[in-house]
Amino acid sequence: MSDPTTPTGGRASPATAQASAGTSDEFLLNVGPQHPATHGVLRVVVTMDGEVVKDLQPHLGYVHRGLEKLFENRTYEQIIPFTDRTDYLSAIANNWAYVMAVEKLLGMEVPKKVEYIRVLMAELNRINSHLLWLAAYGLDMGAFTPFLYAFRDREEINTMIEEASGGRLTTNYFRIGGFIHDLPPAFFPRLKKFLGRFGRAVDELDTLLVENAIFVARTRGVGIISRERAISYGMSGPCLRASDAPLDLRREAPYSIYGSLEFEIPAGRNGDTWDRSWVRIEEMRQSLRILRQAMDGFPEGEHRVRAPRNIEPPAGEVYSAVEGPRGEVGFYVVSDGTRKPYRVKMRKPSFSNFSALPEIMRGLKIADLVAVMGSLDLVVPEIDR
Amino acid sequence: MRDTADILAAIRSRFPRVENRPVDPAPSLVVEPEKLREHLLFLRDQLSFHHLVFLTALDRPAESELELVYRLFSYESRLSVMVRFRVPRDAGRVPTVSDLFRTAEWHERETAELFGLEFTGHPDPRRLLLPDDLEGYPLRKDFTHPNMPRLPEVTST
Amino acid sequence: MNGVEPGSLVLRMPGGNVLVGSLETAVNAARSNSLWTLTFGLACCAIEMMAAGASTYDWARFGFEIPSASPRRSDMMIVAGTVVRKMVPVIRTLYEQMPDPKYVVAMGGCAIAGGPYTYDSYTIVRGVSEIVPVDIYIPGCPPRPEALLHGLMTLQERIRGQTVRK
Amino acid sequence: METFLYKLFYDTGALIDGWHAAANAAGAARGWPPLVVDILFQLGWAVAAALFLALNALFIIWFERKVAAKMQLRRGPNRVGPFGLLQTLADTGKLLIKEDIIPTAADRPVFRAAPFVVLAATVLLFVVLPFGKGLIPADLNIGVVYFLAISGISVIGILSGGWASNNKYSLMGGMRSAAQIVSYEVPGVLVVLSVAMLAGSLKMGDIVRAQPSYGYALLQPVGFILFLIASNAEINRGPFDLPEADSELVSGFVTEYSAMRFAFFFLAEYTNLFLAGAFATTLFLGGWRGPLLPPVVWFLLKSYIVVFVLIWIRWTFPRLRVDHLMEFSWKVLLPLALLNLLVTAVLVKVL
Repeated sequence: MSDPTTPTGGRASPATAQASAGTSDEFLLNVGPQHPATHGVLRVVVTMDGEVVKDLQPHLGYVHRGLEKLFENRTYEQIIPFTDRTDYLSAIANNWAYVMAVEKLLGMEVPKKVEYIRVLMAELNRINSHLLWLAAYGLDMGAFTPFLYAFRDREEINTMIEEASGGRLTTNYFRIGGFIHDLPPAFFPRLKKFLGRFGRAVDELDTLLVENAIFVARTRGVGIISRERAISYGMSGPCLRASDAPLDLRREAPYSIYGSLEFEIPAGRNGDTWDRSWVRIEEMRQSLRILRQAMDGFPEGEHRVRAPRNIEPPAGEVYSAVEGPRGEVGFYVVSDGTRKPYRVKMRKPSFSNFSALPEIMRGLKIADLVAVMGSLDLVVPEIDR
Repeated sequence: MRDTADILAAIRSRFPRVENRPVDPAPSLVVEPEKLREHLLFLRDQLSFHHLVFLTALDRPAESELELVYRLFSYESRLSVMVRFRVPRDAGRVPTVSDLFRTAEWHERETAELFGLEFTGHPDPRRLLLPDDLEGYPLRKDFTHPNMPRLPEVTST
Repeated sequence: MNGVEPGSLVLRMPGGNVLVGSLETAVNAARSNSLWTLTFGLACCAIEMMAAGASTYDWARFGFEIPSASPRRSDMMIVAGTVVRKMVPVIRTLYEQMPDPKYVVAMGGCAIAGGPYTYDSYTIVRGVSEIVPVDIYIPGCPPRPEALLHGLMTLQERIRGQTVRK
Repeated sequence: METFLYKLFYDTGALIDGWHAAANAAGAARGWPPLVVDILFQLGWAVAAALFLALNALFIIWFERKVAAKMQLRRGPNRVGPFGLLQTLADTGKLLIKEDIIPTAADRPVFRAAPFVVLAATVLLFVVLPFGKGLIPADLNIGVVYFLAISGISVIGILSGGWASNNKYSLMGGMRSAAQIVSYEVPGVLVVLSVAMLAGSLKMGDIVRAQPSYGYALLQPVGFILFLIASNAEINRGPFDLPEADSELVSGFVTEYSAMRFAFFFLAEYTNLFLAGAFATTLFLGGWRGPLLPPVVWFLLKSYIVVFVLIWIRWTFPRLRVDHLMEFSWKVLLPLALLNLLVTAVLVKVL
């Protein structure tokens, strides 16, 4: 284990990994960038000794679009659609983090009803993202059927989100100061029907994959990361909460109306792959509770506040973060008084969660690489931005 | 678990220049780059700021300097703090903190390649995101690239 | 094109009609009804591609059943997502590795012409047609699964119209 | 009433022996040595087996895709022909005319030979399958041992295919399948041994005749389950499909194969699926014996029921990891198989 105090950290840099591979019977295996287990374009060069992984070198940048440079060239409103294309599975969380940052810059208060719509949308999006994680994870583990059952429920949520925002995946729904349109009339009846049915669907998916004997055998005790190392790697979201750390921004730094809603933060005990999966299943159940409370307490009122036509926040800087399905999604916006931000830094959870992979994987088998990477629930454009 | 006032007092006593930038509630601590590691170790171990939220730079071409910003968050006291300092724009050297916070390793590699900095003592200073054939530092204000035409200036009517 | 409309059985050659049509229709029918895709999701469009494979839209009905990970066994490469310059050699090698009659479907704005990043991103390739010859363009960001299915059915129509003799 | 139809369905053996005798007589009349007639008959059996193999492969691939689709809330192929029946025809047709790539760095002769070895191993197994009363190409008196021996050959094809494609993923896929088939052959053989002990003979025909019509499954429940697991592993399917694990090894040993060569592996895999079903029916479900229906129909029905169960297993379970695979075979299946053998031996002695 690299001794934390020495600056070099004691990790073999790639040059030596190349040289040492030549001598012993290790061999380098290139996983990706077009490999089924890496959802999207992630390249990992694995130094293997037979089936056991000795060291792992991630190579990134295969979907690097240079967004932070583009943001400096666009006005505040033009940036909103880009935020949900970095992590298309939690588009709502990204929209929300960015819009909240600009609203803080403007010192703008949004009406109660907007907060409720935002919570409703965010929790639906969280379930949607966990469902896709379950589907993709089932595919990696060789079980094809959970993929289809998860997508059946996903389509229902997609229809609800699409009716409200117009987009199934890349919603571009939030605006600075609220929403352009109120929720469609068909939204709540559809939500009621969904809430009634989805509780059983989660149990079904749970038994189909997460409680499955072979799945447990492949994930229990595999890819363990302790709480300290997880925090040191800047991990957040289900990956952090699986290592016995019930830390969730909705509880640690409550934003919007999460302070007044009651729900638990599920936390695993020993931080292995199975705990990361279990935490996500539990989170889906908690999201259902939040959705019910938000639906019951839904206030009347205006669905947006009159924002000025051209948004020119005063010079200053702000960091606002939201608890996305993958972890802490934060936007650090520096404004210089003009219509375009001076600098926007996007803090994305997959970036830090993925950086812990080399340490988790040392000593495990190649088949575990697939299990561990699936449990980290990575979205690649979020890493490369 | 030290309460917030106690922590803020400890910060003020330790750091000479504590400022409050507009809109962001977290206090900004301006430090010298040489004493960065020592300050961060103090914040992490004494004041339990374990979570390095992010680390990035801001290009200040006017003063030909790069401003580096580190944001820390403490799960125990739920406080955030910003540590910032300035470094000369060309051949800026910053001590690495990748051993204090493992997440800093990738954040530093990304900031180095996008801003043109050098993090001394970094275990793996290769490029992280950019293709190898790209010269120049994209996030600098004066970076130009063939397929980056200037957008027509948006006049605020 | 040379005196035969797609799908007809009889071909009028200068020397008299030749019954080559039926072989052609058989070959084209076989090729068009079993297009195996190469899993090649780059970004958001990949999720809509998965949705098209799931039970609500289910492209298995058309015979695209088995998404095979190895280019050797696939006939069609659906480029779904943003194409970045660092990814260009990978796309080209994958295209080379695919056995002949291969087709490329550019799915989504990014694959067609760079999408929302086309104007001033320093790493974007403005459309995958700069790298590999593209047969079908499916606009949308991301296109709905129905749009993807419509694009694939147009590809099937085009294959049925091909001639074997060129 | 010994009409032709009755004989055709219910007593095919007698009918064929009749033809055989007539052919011998005609041959002898023309002065041909009896050997020529035998060869012609064997040729007839070969053509029948090849025809059945082709038809069955087409049907079974479609059957799996439709059954899997039903289990997964979707339709499955239904655009090509009625209910998508011609889908497999389109697939194999397309594979026939695709470009056939042999990687330059591949070991050319071995790369070419591998698919044929796998397919040959599969086709040879048809010789001892008792389709109906007397309808058995060659009822060898070591039928069961022959079946187990030949089914072991396919691993040579897979291993050489994996090695010849000179690709890391294929090599690992090939090695995994070798380890898997070898370690699952052992419990399989022991279970087959206990059945042979019950029937008192190794001839497939005798085993079927010795069984009560509902078969040994009730007498040997543990044996039947063990056999299903072992044969599922031997044909690289279900939770044991490590050799061509899509998500880990790209497509395992088949990664470099395209077009027709891949079609051989594809065909062999699905014919093996039917053979596993057929062998399980012969040993445990009473083969072609059954009340009203003609024996051939009973045999195919029972085989496809077992095939349905194997398909069902494949689409519900995730994939095992390599060491769990080995552990499961040596630490769980083997002791159970030995115990089963012991219990049968004692029972046979006592009764």
